[in-house]
Amino acid sequence: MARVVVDVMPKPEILDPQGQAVAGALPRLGFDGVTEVRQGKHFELEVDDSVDDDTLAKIAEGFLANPVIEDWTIRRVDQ
Amino acid sequence: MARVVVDVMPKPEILDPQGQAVAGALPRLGFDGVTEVRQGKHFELEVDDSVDDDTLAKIAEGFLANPVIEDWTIRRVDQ
Amino acid sequence: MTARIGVITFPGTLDDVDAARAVRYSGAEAVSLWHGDADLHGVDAVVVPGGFSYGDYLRCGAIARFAPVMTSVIDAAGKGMPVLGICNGFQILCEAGLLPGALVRNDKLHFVCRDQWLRVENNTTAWSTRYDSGAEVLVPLKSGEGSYMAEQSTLDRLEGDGRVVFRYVGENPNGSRGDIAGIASENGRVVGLMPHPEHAIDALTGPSDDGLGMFYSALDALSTVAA
Amino acid sequence: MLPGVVAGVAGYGNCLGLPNVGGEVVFDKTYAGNPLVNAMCVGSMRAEDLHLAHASGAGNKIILFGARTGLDGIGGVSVLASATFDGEESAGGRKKLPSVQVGDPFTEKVLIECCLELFAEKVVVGIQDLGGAGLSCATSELAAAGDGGMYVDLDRVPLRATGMTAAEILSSESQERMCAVVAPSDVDAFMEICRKWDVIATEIGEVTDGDNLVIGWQGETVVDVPPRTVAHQGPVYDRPYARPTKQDEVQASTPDSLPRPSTPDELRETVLKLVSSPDLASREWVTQQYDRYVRGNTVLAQPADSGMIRVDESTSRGVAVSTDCNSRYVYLDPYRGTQLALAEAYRNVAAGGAQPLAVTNCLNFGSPEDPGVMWQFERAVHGLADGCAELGVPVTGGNVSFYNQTGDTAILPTPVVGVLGVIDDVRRRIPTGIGDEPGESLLLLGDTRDEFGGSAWAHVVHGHLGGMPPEVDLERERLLAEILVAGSRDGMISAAHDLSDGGLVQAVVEMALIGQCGARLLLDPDATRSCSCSPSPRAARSWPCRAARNCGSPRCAARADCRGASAVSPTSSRASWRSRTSRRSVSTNSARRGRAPSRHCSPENAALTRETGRRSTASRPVRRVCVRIQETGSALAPSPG
Ligand SMILES: Nc1ncnc2c1ncn2[C@@H]1O[C@H](COP(=O)(O)OP(=O)(O)O)[C@@H](O)[C@H]1O
Repeated sequence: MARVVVDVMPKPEILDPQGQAVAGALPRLGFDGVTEVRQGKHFELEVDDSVDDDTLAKIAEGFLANPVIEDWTIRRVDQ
Repeated sequence: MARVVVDVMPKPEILDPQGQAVAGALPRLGFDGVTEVRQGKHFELEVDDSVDDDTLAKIAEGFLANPVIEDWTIRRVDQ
Repeated sequence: MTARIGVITFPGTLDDVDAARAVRYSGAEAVSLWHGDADLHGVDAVVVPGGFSYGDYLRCGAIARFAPVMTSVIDAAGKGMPVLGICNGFQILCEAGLLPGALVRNDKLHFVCRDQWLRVENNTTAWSTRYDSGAEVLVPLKSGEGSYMAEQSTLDRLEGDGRVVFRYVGENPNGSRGDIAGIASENGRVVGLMPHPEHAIDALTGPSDDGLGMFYSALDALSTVAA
Repeated sequence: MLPGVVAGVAGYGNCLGLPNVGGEVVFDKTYAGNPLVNAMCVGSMRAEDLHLAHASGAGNKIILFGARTGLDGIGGVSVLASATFDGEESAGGRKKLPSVQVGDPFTEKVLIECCLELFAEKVVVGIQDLGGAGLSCATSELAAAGDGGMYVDLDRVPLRATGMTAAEILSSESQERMCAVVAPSDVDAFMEICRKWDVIATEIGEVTDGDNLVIGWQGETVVDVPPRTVAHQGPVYDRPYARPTKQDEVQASTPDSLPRPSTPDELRETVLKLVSSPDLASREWVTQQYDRYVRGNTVLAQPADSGMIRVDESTSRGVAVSTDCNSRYVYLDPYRGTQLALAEAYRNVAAGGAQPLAVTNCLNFGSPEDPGVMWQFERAVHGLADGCAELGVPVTGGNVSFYNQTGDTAILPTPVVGVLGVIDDVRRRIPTGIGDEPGESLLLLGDTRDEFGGSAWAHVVHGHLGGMPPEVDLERERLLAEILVAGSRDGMISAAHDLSDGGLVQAVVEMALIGQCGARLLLDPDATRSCSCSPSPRAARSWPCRAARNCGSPRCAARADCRGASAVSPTSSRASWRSRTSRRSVSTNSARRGRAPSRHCSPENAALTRETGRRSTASRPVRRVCVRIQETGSALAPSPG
């Protein structure tokens, strides 16, 4: 068993209304100095050892992310 | 300037219907061996050097996450 | 004196006109409150209406709860002012800490719009005295993140203290813990619920006029205080 | 695909706060690679508040407001509906960008509120939204409609991406943007309102006394044209069109020889198969995801023939809308099929009690470069134009979408027609469900003919598509609408439902399911009363709208009306309120008209007339539709008019 983390983020050129809303709210809450915020998704998967990196990439590219508008990264983490 | 990543995840005891939907769909798409999926949020912040870890923790705890239902982690990443 | 009930508008609020209409139907005066204005303009009670404040980005209600008007609402609620949070308003009240717990994504992940039966579990709050205990009322439910969640200890406390005000009858529409549709603050002055009483004030435009009872209840609560 | 589309409509529409009151869902294999999503949006305003899209008055400022301009959607209009998506075309040397924009309904909502306030404060001279082809289109249209020239400085446009070229800034289709023309003295007030709503607003140019639209960028003039050449003098295509040779073959393949159900069991099976088919099954899975209540003026919504909205609370005036198209009919005969779409939408609006007044449409077709498709298009447009002329309703807008095809296979021609009607008093609306009172009679209006070309029955049961669609008689359609509107005004009709896909049996099944009561049909041509229904006991629990249950009187119509009329008067109802809630509910969804029927209609001219007080012949609740058949096929025939 391994824990795999997949982060999915809107591509830089794609509008990110959620991140913008957060960035816009921070100064109103009294937090200055945050110049940009982008918001994406964070998945934590528990996978059998049978699942190789190639399969994980397929899962990320074909399912967890929408490659038209999103980029993704995968990393295995120690538990 | 630094890039800060904040990950926000539903607490383990809180139902995560989105993660469950992903986990349920994977076998149907022909991906076996993923035993559990949890879905949370991933934020990438560009922050001035003036923003210290304490402030970041406040932003995460008081705003980006709802501590009633969510846990969060922060890390600074190299750009 | 006619009671004056404030209805807050945040950017993205949708059901403020409906809430104001419900206030008028009950015979009170509806006063518009703007999110950026901390002044409550002397209202006797406040409705935090439904919609998608700030697009519901980040989390429902997470951004709205920091609006200047909410600081005043929190303050006034502390002094016993009746506050009703409907749908997004309920989410905002939870985010603001006026009510415990949180509302999360519906278990089936879809937005649900339907006429929903509710059972009145507590008819002693500022917003529910006009109902008989155990009465069943029909009110529209329309939300994507309406599933009530809280730690077990919080749930136990709510149940034990009778602070569950409304409960879903029949099939649970969103996975809410304990079929909870609405809860009250400890003193029963602040009530939040996911279904929309302001859409059930007239048989012409809603499934019933059952929702009016909440607004009449508040008027009763206000006149009792005054007397 | 379907869940994604529904989530998209729900996600944007619900957040905007527009009640979703109707629509239709249609499946066909030709849509699989090319799904169509058509939306009709209706607003209301005072005529004197109309603001036009024109830029006049030299010195007036051009203000761009709303979202920042990004690289999304460049070439969207032209790229999106194209047959090929594989092109490696690049935008300014970059790799090809997605042509679909990420919508931000929140920004749109705030922008709409901001615009309404700008109008109310009378600080705009002209205004135009930014749609296809973005700023280039908006500026040239504004300038073309004005009386002078216009200067625009692209360097001032707030951008979301770095390194955008002038062409990209001009053609970006980033959503949630508007362009306004503002008198210099109003600019401060304009900006103040935008600040209130947190809307970015930037002065990007001004109206000039020249003749040309001049656009500058980085010290250069990148555009200098007479705006009318851009806005109005685009190329005019004269595409060849020709009736496809196989059209004769399609029309010759009639459904006449398809085996029809001949025993009660076969009929039962056929009916069940039809009502559970994707085209006719309940749409609740879709409509449950849409907010139909927001703003509190929804009088009729799904599942009803038309959606109805109260637009004036003081007078109870309202509007009703319906959108329809049976593309199988259009495929068999584009001219007649389009008129059938018009007739259905028109009838749906009238069935709610509203007078049809205006038409809009979205013409979805395959590639116009295919002469056969072009022929379908030409026939459809003529069919709609002639039909509207005959019915006396103007077409006030619409949309055309070409290149909807997968490879060489075009979609079924799909001219979706939307009809808007007005009703003077929404409290007199006609709902769709039956069973308000015991013993209601169902009357069928219009002729039922042996017409199965393009029918749901041929499609669902036999997978057949051929022959001719039903005949259309718009004069009869108009007459029917008159009867329905008059019947609503006079309070004669307690429910009505139009017959379309699936014919009579589908219509009655839907009326029964909505009303949660059963019906018994007698298909005897000599019988004067052909159908009756009775309320089911279930109604009390799960469908709260049995008016009769709420007032305690079997004849609750008068009371229902007074509730609808003045809502609840605070003084009188406060006292009685508690006693009413102590019962299960006080619901009266179907509370509506008050006047008892003053006269009965003959079966020929009434849709479905309540015969008040007469007991049902069915002494116990009927839970399923009983169909006693004389003419076997006709229960399934669609019967327009
Ligand atoms: N995509 C949709 N959006 C909103 N309402 C819909 C949609 N599809 C169907 N409806 C509603 O569901 C009901 C039933 O739809 P349908 O079976 O297509 O009706 P019809 O009898 O007009 O063919 C109608 O009230 C219609 O307005």
